[in-house]
Amino acid sequence: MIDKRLGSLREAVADIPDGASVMIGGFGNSGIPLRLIEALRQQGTRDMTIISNNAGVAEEGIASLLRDGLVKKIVCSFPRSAGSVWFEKRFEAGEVELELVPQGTLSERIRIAGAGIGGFFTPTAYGTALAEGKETRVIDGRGYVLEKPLPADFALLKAQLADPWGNLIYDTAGRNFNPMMAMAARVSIAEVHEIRELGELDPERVVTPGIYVNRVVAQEAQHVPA
Amino acid sequence: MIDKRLGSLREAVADIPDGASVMIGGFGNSGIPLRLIEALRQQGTRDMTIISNNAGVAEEGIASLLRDGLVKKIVCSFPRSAGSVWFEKRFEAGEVELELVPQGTLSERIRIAGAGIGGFFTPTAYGTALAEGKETRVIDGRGYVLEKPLPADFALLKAQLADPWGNLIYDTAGRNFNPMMAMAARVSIAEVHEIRELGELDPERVVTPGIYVNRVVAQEAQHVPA
Amino acid sequence: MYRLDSADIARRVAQDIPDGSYVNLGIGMPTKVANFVSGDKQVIYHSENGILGVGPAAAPGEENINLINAGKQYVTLLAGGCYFDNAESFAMMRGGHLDIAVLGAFQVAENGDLANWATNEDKFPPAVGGAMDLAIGAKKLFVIMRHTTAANMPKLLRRCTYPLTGQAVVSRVFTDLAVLDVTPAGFRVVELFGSNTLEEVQAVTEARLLPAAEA
Amino acid sequence: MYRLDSADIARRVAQDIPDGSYVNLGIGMPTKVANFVSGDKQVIYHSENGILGVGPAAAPGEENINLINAGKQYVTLLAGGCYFDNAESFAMMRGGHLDIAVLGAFQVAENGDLANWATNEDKFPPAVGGAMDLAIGAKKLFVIMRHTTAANMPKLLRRCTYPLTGQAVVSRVFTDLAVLDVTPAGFRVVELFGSNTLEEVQAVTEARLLPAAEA
Repeated sequence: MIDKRLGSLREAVADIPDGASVMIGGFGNSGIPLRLIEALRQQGTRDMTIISNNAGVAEEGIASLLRDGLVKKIVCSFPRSAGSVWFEKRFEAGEVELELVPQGTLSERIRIAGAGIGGFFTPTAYGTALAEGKETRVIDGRGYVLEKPLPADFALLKAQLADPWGNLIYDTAGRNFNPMMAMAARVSIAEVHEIRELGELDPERVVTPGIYVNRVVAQEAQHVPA
Repeated sequence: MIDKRLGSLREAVADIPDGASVMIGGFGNSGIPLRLIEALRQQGTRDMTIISNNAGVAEEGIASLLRDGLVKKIVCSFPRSAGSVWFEKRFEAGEVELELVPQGTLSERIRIAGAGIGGFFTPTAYGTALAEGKETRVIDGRGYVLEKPLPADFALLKAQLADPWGNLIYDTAGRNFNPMMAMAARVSIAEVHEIRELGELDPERVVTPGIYVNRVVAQEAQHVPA
Repeated sequence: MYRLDSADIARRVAQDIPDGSYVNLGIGMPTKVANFVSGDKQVIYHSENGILGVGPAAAPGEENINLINAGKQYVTLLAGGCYFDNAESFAMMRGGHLDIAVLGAFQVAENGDLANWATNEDKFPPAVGGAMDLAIGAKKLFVIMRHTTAANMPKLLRRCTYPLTGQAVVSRVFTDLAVLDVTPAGFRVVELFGSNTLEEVQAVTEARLLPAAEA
Repeated sequence: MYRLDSADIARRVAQDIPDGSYVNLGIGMPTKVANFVSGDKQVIYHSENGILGVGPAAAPGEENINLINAGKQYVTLLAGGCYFDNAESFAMMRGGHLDIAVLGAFQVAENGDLANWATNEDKFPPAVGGAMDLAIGAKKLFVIMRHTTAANMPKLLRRCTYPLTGQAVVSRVFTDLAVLDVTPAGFRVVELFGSNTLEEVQAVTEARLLPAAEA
């Protein structure tokens, strides 16, 4: 029997060890698994490499992991926005390493890690500082940069609905990086608004097939006390 | 105003010239635009390069294009099945050229043509006859073949529902190659079961965003007499 | 020699599919494996055209022209199943997300090379379909085949003589005579059917067979 | 000199967006362009996080935390709009499916090079976001910016001195003084605002300006 439901957020992240690479879905606060991040923060896992589009703002989400000194490196496209004070503080102090990746290269690198592809040539960043040290090639007169897959040990995802097989349906623009991260991590963990019974999700609306998802937790079912 | 609806199948394929490369969606008879193919056959466009997973069976679909001698070359993964007599006849007579591509490489080559990617390294076919003459590379101990984008002049697609902006919703496994081909062709033409008004498609169920689709024709609205 | 019929080979393969597996069954003989998977196991079948959770064949009159499996048979979808496009389907395959693929074969070599898409005698260009992607993609690749050809020629070889589908990809071979694992040292017997002895099976096998390991 | 305010520059950009276009508006000043697109044009806005058909800002109390644009503002979806993941969103962009992208810039060079993501004086590592993908992806790239810096330094240069966002990517530049096209011969004046003369605009431009072509 396949049943990927877990009873608590704590349990869902319990085996994420120090030094793990952890993908975190979301674009700003859209489609971001804030409760799983909080469980991870409370657990105090250290030296993590965080792969996410942003670096968090104020005291919330990824910013709280940076504040608590749990992050060794961050791989993202847009670390700074209004209020990203903890990223700025840690970076300035040399306490966190940054790998800056153009957004479309970030999502495609994550996708190919999940799709078994060894690399791809993208025109993005050709001739710029973000292509320095990378293999380049001119194909049919256009310059391309070779980009490598970006896998991770764990992925923390946010979706609207799930079923016991781990199928996921998102809400509006909440998909963003979640579907690719589900593919690219060894263990993918989804925080969802609600878990429905098997057969209750419209198969035509499922965006992330359950094969990519190892654990689902309903966010209402339990709360991590702050 | 954006209105991609056309009144007839004939009109939808009228500008496909001799020598064009034409992608045709479908996996067997699932998700295949049989009425658009029939309109193309009646038009008698010659010397076409057809890109599709199969080469048609009996007298229908792609087989009818082969029978009528309209196909110069076919790019596909599975040309022969029970009943693919016209492919066999034309191929044996040296009248049609074949480029055989593993199925996952075919769909990914089509996808990257639509995604602006210049090439990708795949482990599929490494060390086999289908990698002969292609650039290979060993990455982290695993062998990969470099595969190039596969674009086309036109794509003929089949979907269940469309709206005037060209958004497409498919039926069950009828998606197959259609979503990638929509991206990869200069002009994408969809034959659909029904066209709904703008706003009547569930945005969460749209699989092919209308930006990729140039023309939609409702298959019931008009029939090409055989 | 004791020979299993094809149904019994399929039944034997089914025994080795664990509960909760994601499985792709190739066209033909491999498809039959599903008939023998015990009802108390939950196995999720993948179809390369874009289905996860393939259910039983469609009932007569209930066929949907779009809802077919890789062998173009009308099927159904299980509760919990879903659909996706072909690029996603092969990303799933190539990305190593399927636990087991079951394929037929012309030849398997002791280094795990698989030849199952073309012979050297093809009159027409063969069709490759998804075979090469499946071969390199699944976590475990099971081969189900007769131990020898119709002309009694061996199919378990030191090196394949037919064009390869993939290099070093086969995990386990199920024939009418035996079950064999591909190991770094070559083919190792897992099980000999009925009264078959290692010597008897070796006699119809080109590659050297290693006896079943205790460890 | 006659200077347009930023609303009027945005209004001028809006004039050059044809009916039926698929358009991505960058964060900040470019976003304002939508306010000035005439109501008799149908323009479909793309948001890099995964929306096509972005509608007006969400009404107070109607915000959905997941439904934001690239600038993280709460938005709505038009009838006919749809959602997709980030890889698909950038496939759309990189694949050349968007007709027009409108971006801000620190510098634009006469060969079309764009510098809009980093300066040489950054204290912190800058954020690149989707700028580099947009720069190489859209069929036409419009830049909207002040003609000179706050310190009156030219921003239209022979060569960019700041780190590049993309090489030879800019189509047209809209400043507070003029509209200029990037041509193989360099910047060519399309329009001088108000009473501005070529000589006056040239005086605050490092690159050489070509007069408006008759042809």
